[in-house]
Amino acid sequence: MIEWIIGILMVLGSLFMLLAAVGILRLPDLPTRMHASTKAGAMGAIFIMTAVVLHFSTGIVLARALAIVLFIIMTAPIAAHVIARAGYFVGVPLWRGTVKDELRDHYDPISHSLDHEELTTLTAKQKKSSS
Amino acid sequence: MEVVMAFVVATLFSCALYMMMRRSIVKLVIGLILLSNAANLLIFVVSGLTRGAPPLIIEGVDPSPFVADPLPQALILTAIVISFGVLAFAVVLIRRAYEVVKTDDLDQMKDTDT
Amino acid sequence: MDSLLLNSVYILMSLALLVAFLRLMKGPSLPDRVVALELIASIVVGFVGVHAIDTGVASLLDVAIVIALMAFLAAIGFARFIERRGTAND
Amino acid sequence: MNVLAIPLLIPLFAGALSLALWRSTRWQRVIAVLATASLLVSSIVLLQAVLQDGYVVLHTAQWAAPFGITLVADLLAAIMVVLTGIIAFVIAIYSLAATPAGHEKFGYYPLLHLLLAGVVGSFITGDLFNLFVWFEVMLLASFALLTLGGERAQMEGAIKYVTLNLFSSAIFLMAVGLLYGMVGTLNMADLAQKIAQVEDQGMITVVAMLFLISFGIKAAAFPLFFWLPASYHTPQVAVSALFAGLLTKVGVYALFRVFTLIFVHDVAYTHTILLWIAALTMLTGVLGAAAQFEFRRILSFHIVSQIGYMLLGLALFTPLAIIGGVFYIMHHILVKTALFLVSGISYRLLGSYELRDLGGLYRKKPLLAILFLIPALSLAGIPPLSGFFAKFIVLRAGIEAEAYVVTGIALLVGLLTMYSMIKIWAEVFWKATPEHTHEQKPLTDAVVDRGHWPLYVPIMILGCGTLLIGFYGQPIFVLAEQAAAQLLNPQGYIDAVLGVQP
Amino acid sequence: MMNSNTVILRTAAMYLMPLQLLFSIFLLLRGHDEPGGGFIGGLVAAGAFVLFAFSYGSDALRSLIRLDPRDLLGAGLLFGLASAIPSLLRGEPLLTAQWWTIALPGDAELKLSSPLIFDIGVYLAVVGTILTFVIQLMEAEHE
Amino acid sequence: MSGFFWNVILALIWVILSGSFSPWNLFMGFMLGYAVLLLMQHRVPELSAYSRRLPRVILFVGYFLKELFKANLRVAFDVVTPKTYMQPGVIGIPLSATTNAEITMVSSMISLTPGTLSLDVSNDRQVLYIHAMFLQDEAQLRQDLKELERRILMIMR
Amino acid sequence: MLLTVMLGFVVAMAAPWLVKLSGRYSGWLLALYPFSLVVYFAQWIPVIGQGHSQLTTYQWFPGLDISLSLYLDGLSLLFALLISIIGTFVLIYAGSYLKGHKDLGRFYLIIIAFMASMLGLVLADNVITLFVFWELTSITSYFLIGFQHEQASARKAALQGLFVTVGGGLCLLAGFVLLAIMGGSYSIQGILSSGVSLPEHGLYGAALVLVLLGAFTKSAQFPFHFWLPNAMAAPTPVSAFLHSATMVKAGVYLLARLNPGMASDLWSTILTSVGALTVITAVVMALSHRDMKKILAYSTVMALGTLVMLLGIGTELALTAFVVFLLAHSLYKGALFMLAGAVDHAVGTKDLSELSGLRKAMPVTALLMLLAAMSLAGIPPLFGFIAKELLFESLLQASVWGYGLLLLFVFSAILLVAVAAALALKPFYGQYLATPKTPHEPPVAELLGPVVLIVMALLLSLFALPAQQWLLSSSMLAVAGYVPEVKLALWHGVNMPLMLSAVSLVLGIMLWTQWHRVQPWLSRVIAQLSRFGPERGYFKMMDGITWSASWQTRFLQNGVLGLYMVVLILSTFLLAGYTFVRSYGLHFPLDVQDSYVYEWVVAFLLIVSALFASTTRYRLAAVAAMGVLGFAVALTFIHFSAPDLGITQLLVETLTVILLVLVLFKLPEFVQLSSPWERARDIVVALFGGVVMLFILVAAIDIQYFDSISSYYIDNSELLGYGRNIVNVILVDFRVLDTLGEIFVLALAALGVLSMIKLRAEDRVK
Ligand code: NA
Ligand code: NA
Repeated sequence: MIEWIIGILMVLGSLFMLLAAVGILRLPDLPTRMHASTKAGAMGAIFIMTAVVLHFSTGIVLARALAIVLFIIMTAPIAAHVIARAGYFVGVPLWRGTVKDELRDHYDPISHSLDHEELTTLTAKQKKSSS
Repeated sequence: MEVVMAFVVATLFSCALYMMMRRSIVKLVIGLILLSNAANLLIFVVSGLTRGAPPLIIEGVDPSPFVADPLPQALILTAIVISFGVLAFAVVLIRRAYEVVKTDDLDQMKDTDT
Repeated sequence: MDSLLLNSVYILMSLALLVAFLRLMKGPSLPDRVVALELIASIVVGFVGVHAIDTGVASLLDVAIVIALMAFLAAIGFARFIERRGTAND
Repeated sequence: MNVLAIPLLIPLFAGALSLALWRSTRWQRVIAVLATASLLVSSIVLLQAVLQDGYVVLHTAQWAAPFGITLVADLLAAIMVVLTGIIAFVIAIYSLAATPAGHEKFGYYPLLHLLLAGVVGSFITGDLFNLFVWFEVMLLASFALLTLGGERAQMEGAIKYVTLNLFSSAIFLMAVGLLYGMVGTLNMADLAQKIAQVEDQGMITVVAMLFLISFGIKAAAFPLFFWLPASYHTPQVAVSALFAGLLTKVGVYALFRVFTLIFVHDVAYTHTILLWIAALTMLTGVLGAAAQFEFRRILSFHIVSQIGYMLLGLALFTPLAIIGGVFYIMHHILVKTALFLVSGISYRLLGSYELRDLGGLYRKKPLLAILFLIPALSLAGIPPLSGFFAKFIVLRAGIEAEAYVVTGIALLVGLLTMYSMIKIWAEVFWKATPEHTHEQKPLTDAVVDRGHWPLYVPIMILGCGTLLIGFYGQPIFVLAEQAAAQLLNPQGYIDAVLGVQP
Repeated sequence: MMNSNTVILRTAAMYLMPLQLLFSIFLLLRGHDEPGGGFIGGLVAAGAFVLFAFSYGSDALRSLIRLDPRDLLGAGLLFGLASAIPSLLRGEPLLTAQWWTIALPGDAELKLSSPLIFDIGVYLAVVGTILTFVIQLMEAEHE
Repeated sequence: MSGFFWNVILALIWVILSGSFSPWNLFMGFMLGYAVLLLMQHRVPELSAYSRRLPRVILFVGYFLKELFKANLRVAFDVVTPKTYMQPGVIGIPLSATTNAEITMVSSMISLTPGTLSLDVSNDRQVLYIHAMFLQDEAQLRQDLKELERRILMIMR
Repeated sequence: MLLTVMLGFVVAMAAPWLVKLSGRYSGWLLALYPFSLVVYFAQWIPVIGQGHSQLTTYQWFPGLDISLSLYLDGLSLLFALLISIIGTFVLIYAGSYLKGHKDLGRFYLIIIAFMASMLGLVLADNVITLFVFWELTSITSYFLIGFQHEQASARKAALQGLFVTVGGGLCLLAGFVLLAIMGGSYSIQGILSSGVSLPEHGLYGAALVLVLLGAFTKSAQFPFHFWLPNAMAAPTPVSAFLHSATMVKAGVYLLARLNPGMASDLWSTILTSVGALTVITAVVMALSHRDMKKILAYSTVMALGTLVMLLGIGTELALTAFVVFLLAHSLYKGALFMLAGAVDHAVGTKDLSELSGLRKAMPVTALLMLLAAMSLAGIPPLFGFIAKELLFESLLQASVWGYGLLLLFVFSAILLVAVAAALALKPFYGQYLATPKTPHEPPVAELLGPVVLIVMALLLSLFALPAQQWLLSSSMLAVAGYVPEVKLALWHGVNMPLMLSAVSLVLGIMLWTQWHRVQPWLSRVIAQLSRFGPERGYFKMMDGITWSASWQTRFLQNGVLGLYMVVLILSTFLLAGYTFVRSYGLHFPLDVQDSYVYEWVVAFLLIVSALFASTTRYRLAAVAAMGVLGFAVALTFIHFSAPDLGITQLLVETLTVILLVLVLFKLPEFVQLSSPWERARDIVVALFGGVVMLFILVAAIDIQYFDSISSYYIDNSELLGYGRNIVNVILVDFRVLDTLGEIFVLALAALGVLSMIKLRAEDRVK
C-alpha cells in the first residue's frame, strides 16, 4: 500500500517537473514561463520529498525533507522575484496577448526606481536634483 | 556505462580545447572550466562507476567492500577545489587584462612575445 | 522499489531536464535562460530525492538540501548582472 | 624523521604567518629572511641525513605507504631542496631592496614563501597526486607573483603562462587518473614496483607520454615552451630570477623522477623521444635568444635552451649522462638566478632592460661587471666555471653514448650561448652609455631604498657558488654521481618507501 | 546609482543567511561521518555571505564580518597547519591525527581531534578565499 | 519571536536531560516545551501571541497547499492544452503589510501561488506589482490576494 | 710548476692594486713575474736538453679524469721560455705604452691572466686542462682585443676573434673526448704512449677533423684567418704578445704536440694544403695593406701557415725547420710589433703611406726595425735566415708536393721581402713627412724588448749549434718523436736554398720599389675578392644566425595564444596517439550494455550543454550552459555514488557562475573574431585531441592490472580514522597533506586576485 502511495507521489512529482519544463518551453513570454517554473518546480519537489519521507519514515529523513521543502519555498520566490524584476526592467518583451500593464508608467528605466505616483513627478524631481 | 561517459569526457575535452584556441579571453575561460570538468570526469570514469553505494559507512554496520572507490572521489574533490581557485584567478586575470589592454582579443596581446 | 516505476520516474525527469535545457538554449533573453537554469536545479532536487529512494541512501538528501538552499544564488547573480548591465541579451 | 618535514613546514608556516600579518610589511620582511635562512639550514641538515642514510622517508599522518602520502628524499631531492634553500635565501635578501612597497603590501612575501613550499613539496613528495597538488601550489603562487604589479605586459604574459600551464596541469591530472585506473595506486614507489610486474606495457607507455608532455610543458621543453619567453621577463626582477632559477627545474625534476623510477621499461622508445626533444629544445631556445635585444628576454630564452641540456642528460640515460643532468641543474640554478639579479641592478641603474638603452656599466660599476661575467661565462660554458664542467659531462656522455648529432647540436648551442652572453656584455657593459638613456629617469622611486648591499650580496653568493663548483667541483661531482646512482637503481627508492619485505 | 537592491531580497537575505551559516557549521561538524566537511561547509558559508553582499553591498558585508578576508585566510591556514603541531610535539610523523575525548559532566563527552581542527582551518580558508574574490570584484565594479 | 526562542531552549534542555539527541526526542522536547509555554501564557503576556500562532500556522499551511495545488492545475491545463486561455497582465495591489518581513512574506506567497508572480514593491512600499496569468476576473483575483495577505498577516502579527 | 701558472692568476688579480701602488713603475714591477719564470724555466734547460721530461700531477676533478697535470719537455719548455721572455718585455713595454691610461690596472690583470693561461696551455698534459687554458686564452684575448671597448669596431673585432676561436674550441673539446676514448686516457702522454694506433681507429677521422678545426681557428689558418688582422684593434703590447709567441701559436703548438700520434696521410694532406693556402693568402693580403700592424698581422698569419705546412710535410728536415722557424718568428715578430707600436706611439700614426724619413729623429728605432725586418725577410746573419734556409731545403726534399710548394714559397718569400722592406725602409728613409706628433726616440721601456729579442736572434744564429743541443733538439724530439740528425748552421755553403734565398731577396727588393703602385692595386683587387672571402662568410653566417633566429621566433614564438595551443595540442596527441597505436593497437571495446536510458539522457545533456557553451553567440548563455553542465556533472557524481563530490560540484558551480557574472559585467560581448578557416582548423585539432583521449580512456577503462589500494581505506576508515565518511577521512587524515596543499592553493588564488585588483599600475605612476 505505502509502496503504491510512494510510487504515485513520485510520478506526480516528476510529472510536475515535466510540466514545469514544458511550461517554460511552451509559454510565450518570460513572466508566464516563470509562472510555470516556480510553482510546478516547487510542487514537484514537495511531492517527491513526501515520497522520500514515506519511504524512509525516519525522523532524520523527515527533518531533512522538511528542510528541503522549506528552503525551496523560501528561495524560489525570491529568485523568481529578482529575475522577473530584472527582466521587466531591462525590457524583456511581454507577450502580445498581455491585457494590462499597470507598472509601465511607474518605473524609471534608468534608475530602476519605482513608484505608484506618476512617473513624471519623479523624473522632474530627479532632473532638479541632478542639475 | 563507462564507455558512454568516456564519450562525454572526450566531448567535453574537445570543446575545452576548441574554446582554448579562440581569440576571445572569455571563451578561453570557458574552455578552462570545461577542461577541468573533463579531467575530473575522466578520473571518475576511469576508476569505475558504481551505482547506489556511496563510500559512507552506516553506523554500527561493517563497511561493505562493494562501495564506490573513495580514493578517486577524494582526488576529484581536491581537484575541483583547486580548479575553482585557479579559475577564480583566471577570470580576474582576464578582467584585468581587458582593463589594461582594452580588448578581449588575444591576438592583440602579443607584445610580450615579439 | 519497483524498477519499472523508478525508471519511468527517472525518464520523466530526464525529459524534464532536456526540455528545460531546450529553453535555455533557445533563450531568447537571458532571464529566460536563467529561469530554465533555476528549473533544472529544482529537477535535480527531485532527481536526488528519487535517487535516495532508489538506493536507500538517506544521506543523499543532503545534496538536495544544499541545492535548495544555495542554487538560487546563481539566479540572483544573473539578475544583478542583468539589471546593472541593462540588457537582457548578452 | 621529521628532518624531511621541516623544509616543507618552514615556508608553509612562514607563508601563513606573513599572510596573517598582512598589515605589517616590516614583520613580513623579518620573517622572509629568517624563514629562508632556516629553510637553507634545514635543507642542509636534510642533505646530511640523506648522505648518511641514503633515503629519508616520512609517512605523513603515520599511514604506511602506499596508503598515506609518503614524503621521501633521495639525494636528488635533497640536492634540489638545498638549491631551493640557497635561491630562497638570496632572493629574500635581494627582495629587501628590490621589492616595490605596493608589492610588499599585497602579498609579495606570502607568495614567495608559498611558492617555495610548492617547490619543496614537489621535490620531496613520493606521491603522484600529491605532486600535482604541490605543482598547483607552486603554479598559483607563480601566477600571483607574475601578475603582481598589474602592468600590461604582465597581464599579456600571464594569460599565456596561465593557459598553457593549466593545459599542462589538466594533462597531468588526467594522466594520474589513467594510471590510477590501471594500476590502482598513487605512491610512486608502489607504482614503480607494480608497473614493473605488468607484462603488456603498451598503455603504460601511452600514459608515460602524457606525463612527458605535461612535465615537458612545466619544464619548457620544445615545442611546449611558449609560455616561458612570453612571461618571464614581465614581472619584478626578483620574481623573474626566482622563476628562472627554480620553477622550470621542478618540471625537469619531475621528468627525472618519473623517467628514472616509473617509466623505465621502454627506454628505447621513451628516452629516444626525450633525446630529440632535448636537442630541439636546446636549439630553438638558443636561436630564440639570438633574436632578442632585451636583457631578460635573452636570459629567458636561454633557460629553454639550458633545459635541453638537462633533458639530454636524462635522455641519454647512462650513468655519466644522468650525472651530467644533475650537475647541470645545480649549476644552472645558481647561474641563471644570478644573471637575472644582475639584470635587475642594471635596470635599477639605467631604467631599462633594452640593450640599446643600456651601456657603460663596465666603467661605472666594475664590481657589477665582474658579477655579471662570472655567471655569464659560466652559462656560456667557459672553463673553469661551473657551466663548463656541466656541459663537458653531458658532452662526454653524449659522445660515449655515440649520440653524435645531438652532441654536435649541444656544442653549437654552447657557441651560440656564448654569443648571447657576449652580446649582453658588449651592449650593457662595454658600450658607452647611450645619450638618450641619460634622459630617462631610473625607475627607482617605487622601491624603498634600503641601500645597495642587499642587491649585490646575493649575486656574490651565487657567483661564489659557481666558482666553487668550477674550482672545487669534485665533491659536487661525487654528489651528482651518488644521486645518479640512486636514480639508476630505483629499487633502493622502492625499498626505502615501501619497507623491505623480509 | 541603480536601485537594484529590493526590500524583498534584503529581507529574505536577512532570514536566509543565518540559516545558511548554521547549516554550514552543521556540515562542517558532521563531515567526518556523513557528506560534508570543511570544504562543503566553507562553500555554503561563503554562499551565505555572497547573498548578503548581493543584497546589501560589499561595504555592508565588510562591516558585518569586521575582519578583513585576509585575516580569515591567515587564520584558516594557521589552523590547518596547527593541526600538524600536536603530532610534532609528540614526536610522531607529521600530521598524525590526534584524538582527545573530554569528559563532560554527566555521561556526555566531547570529542576533539586534530582532523577537526584541520577541517575548521579548511572552512575558514574557503570562506576567506571566496570572500576575497567577491568583495574585491564587487568593489572593483564601481571603477 | 521570544516565544519561539524559549520553546527551542526548552526543547534543548529536554534533549540534554533525557540524554538522547535523536530528532524524535527533539520533537518531543519541542512539543513538551510548547505545552509548558501554553500553561504559562497567562502570566507572561509576551508569550500569548506565540501560543496562538501555532494553530494558525497549521491552518495557513493547509490553506496554502490547497491554493497551490488548485492553481497549479489551472496553469498545467493551459500549458498542456494547445489552446491558450490565459490573459496575462501586470497589476498593482495595495499592501496592508507594513514591515519588511510582512511584505516579503506576502510577495513570496503570491509568487508561490500559481497564476501570480510578484514583480516589485513601490519605493514607498504601498503597492505590490504582480504579474498575473489569468486576468479574466481581475476583481476576484484582487480579492483572493487580499485574503491571502490577511491570513499571512494573521500569523505574522 | 703548477705554482708558476697559479701565481700568474694571483698576480693578475693583484695587478690593479699593484698598479695603483707602484704608479709609473708598475710595468717593471709586474714584469718580475714573467722574469722569475724565465729564470725558473732556464734552470730546466740542462735537464730537458738531455731529452728528459717532467710530469707533475695534481688532483682536480678525478671523477671526470681531469687532473692538473703539467708536462715539461723540450716543446713546452721552448714555449714556456718564449712566453716568459716576451712576456717580460711586453709588460715593461706596456707600462710605458699605456702610461697613465685609466684602465692600466685592468689591462695588466687581463694580460697577466692571459700569460698564465698560455703558460698553462703549453704545460698541460691533461687534454681537458689544456682545453681549460685554451679557452682562457680565448676569453682573455677577447678582453684584450676589446680593450678600447667604447669603439664599436673594437667590440666587433673582439667578438669575431672570440666567436671563431671558441667555436673552434668547442670542436676541439669534442675532438679531445674522442681522442681520449681512442687512447683510453685523458693525458696527452697517455694517449701518445697508449700503443693504440690512432690513425687506424674508427673515430680517427672525426677526431682529426675536430682537433684540426680547433687548431686552425686558433692559429688563424685559412679560411679562419680573417679574425687575426681584425684583432689589431687591441693595443700594441697585446698584438706583440698575441701574435708572436702566444695565443695564435697555441694551435700550432697543439698540432706539434699531437704530431707523433696523429700523423697520417690524411693529416699531411690537410695540414700541408691548409698551410700553403694560408701562406699565399696572407702574403698577398700583407702586401695590400698600409697599416703597419695589419701588415705584421698578415705576416703572422703567413708564418702560422708555414708552420702548419711544415708539420704537414712532416719529414725530418721539415720538423727541424718547424722548430727553428717557430723560434725565429717569435723573436722577430715580437720585436716588430713592439717597434711598430713604438713608432705609432711616437708619431701618432701607423699608416705607412704617411710615414717617411723618420731615421733622423729615431735612429735607434730605425736600426732595430731594420734588423728585425731582416730576420723576417730571412737575411743573414739573423736567425730568420736559418729558418728560411731550412724551409727551402725541406721543401726541396718534400716528395709528395714537389715543386709546386717550392714555387709557392719562393713567390711568398719574394712578397715577404717586399713587406719587410716596406716596414723597415719606408718609414725611416726618404723625405720626412709631417706626422701628427713630433717624432722622437721611444723611451727605454719600449725599446728594451726589441733590443733583447733582436740580440737573441743574432746570438741564436751565430751559436745555432749549441742552441740546438740545449734546447731545440729536445723540442724536435717532442714534435717528431725522435731527435733529428740535421745540424743547424748559419753557413751551409752555396746550395740550392741559398740560391733561392738570393733570388727571392733580389726580386723582393724589386717588388718593394714598386710598392707604392702594387699596394693600392692589390688593395683594390682584395676589396673585390673579399666579397667572396671567408670573412664575408663569417658575416653571412652571423647574419644567418640572426635571421634564422628571428624567423624562428616569428614562426614559433609568434605571440598568438591560439597557435600555441594548436601546437601544444597537436604535440600532445600526436605523441600520445602514435604511442597508443604503436604499443597498444587500435582496440575500442564498445561496451554500452550496462547502462540505463536516463543515464544516457544525462550523458546527452552533458554533451549538449558543452557543445552549446562552445558555440553560443551569447556569453551569458554560455555561462548558463556551464551552470547546466555543472548540474549534470553533479548529477553524475550523485548517481554514481559520490555525494560529497555532488555537493561540492554544485556549490563550486554556483560560485563559479557568480564569479563569471561579476567579471563579465566589465567585459565586452562576444564577437566573431576568427576566420572560418581558423575555426575549421581548430575544430579539427580539438576533435583530434578528443578522439585520441577517447581511445586512451576507453582502453584504460578496460584495464585493471592491480586491485586498487582503496579497500584499505574502506576497511580502516572507521576503525583507525574514526570517521564513517570515507572520502572525508581520506581528505583530512589519510591524505591530509593534499588537502593542506589545497587550502594554500585557495589562499594563493585569493592573494592573486587581491593584488590584481587592488594594486594598480596607475598607483605606481602616482
Ligand atoms: Na581502468
Ligand atoms: Na577500471
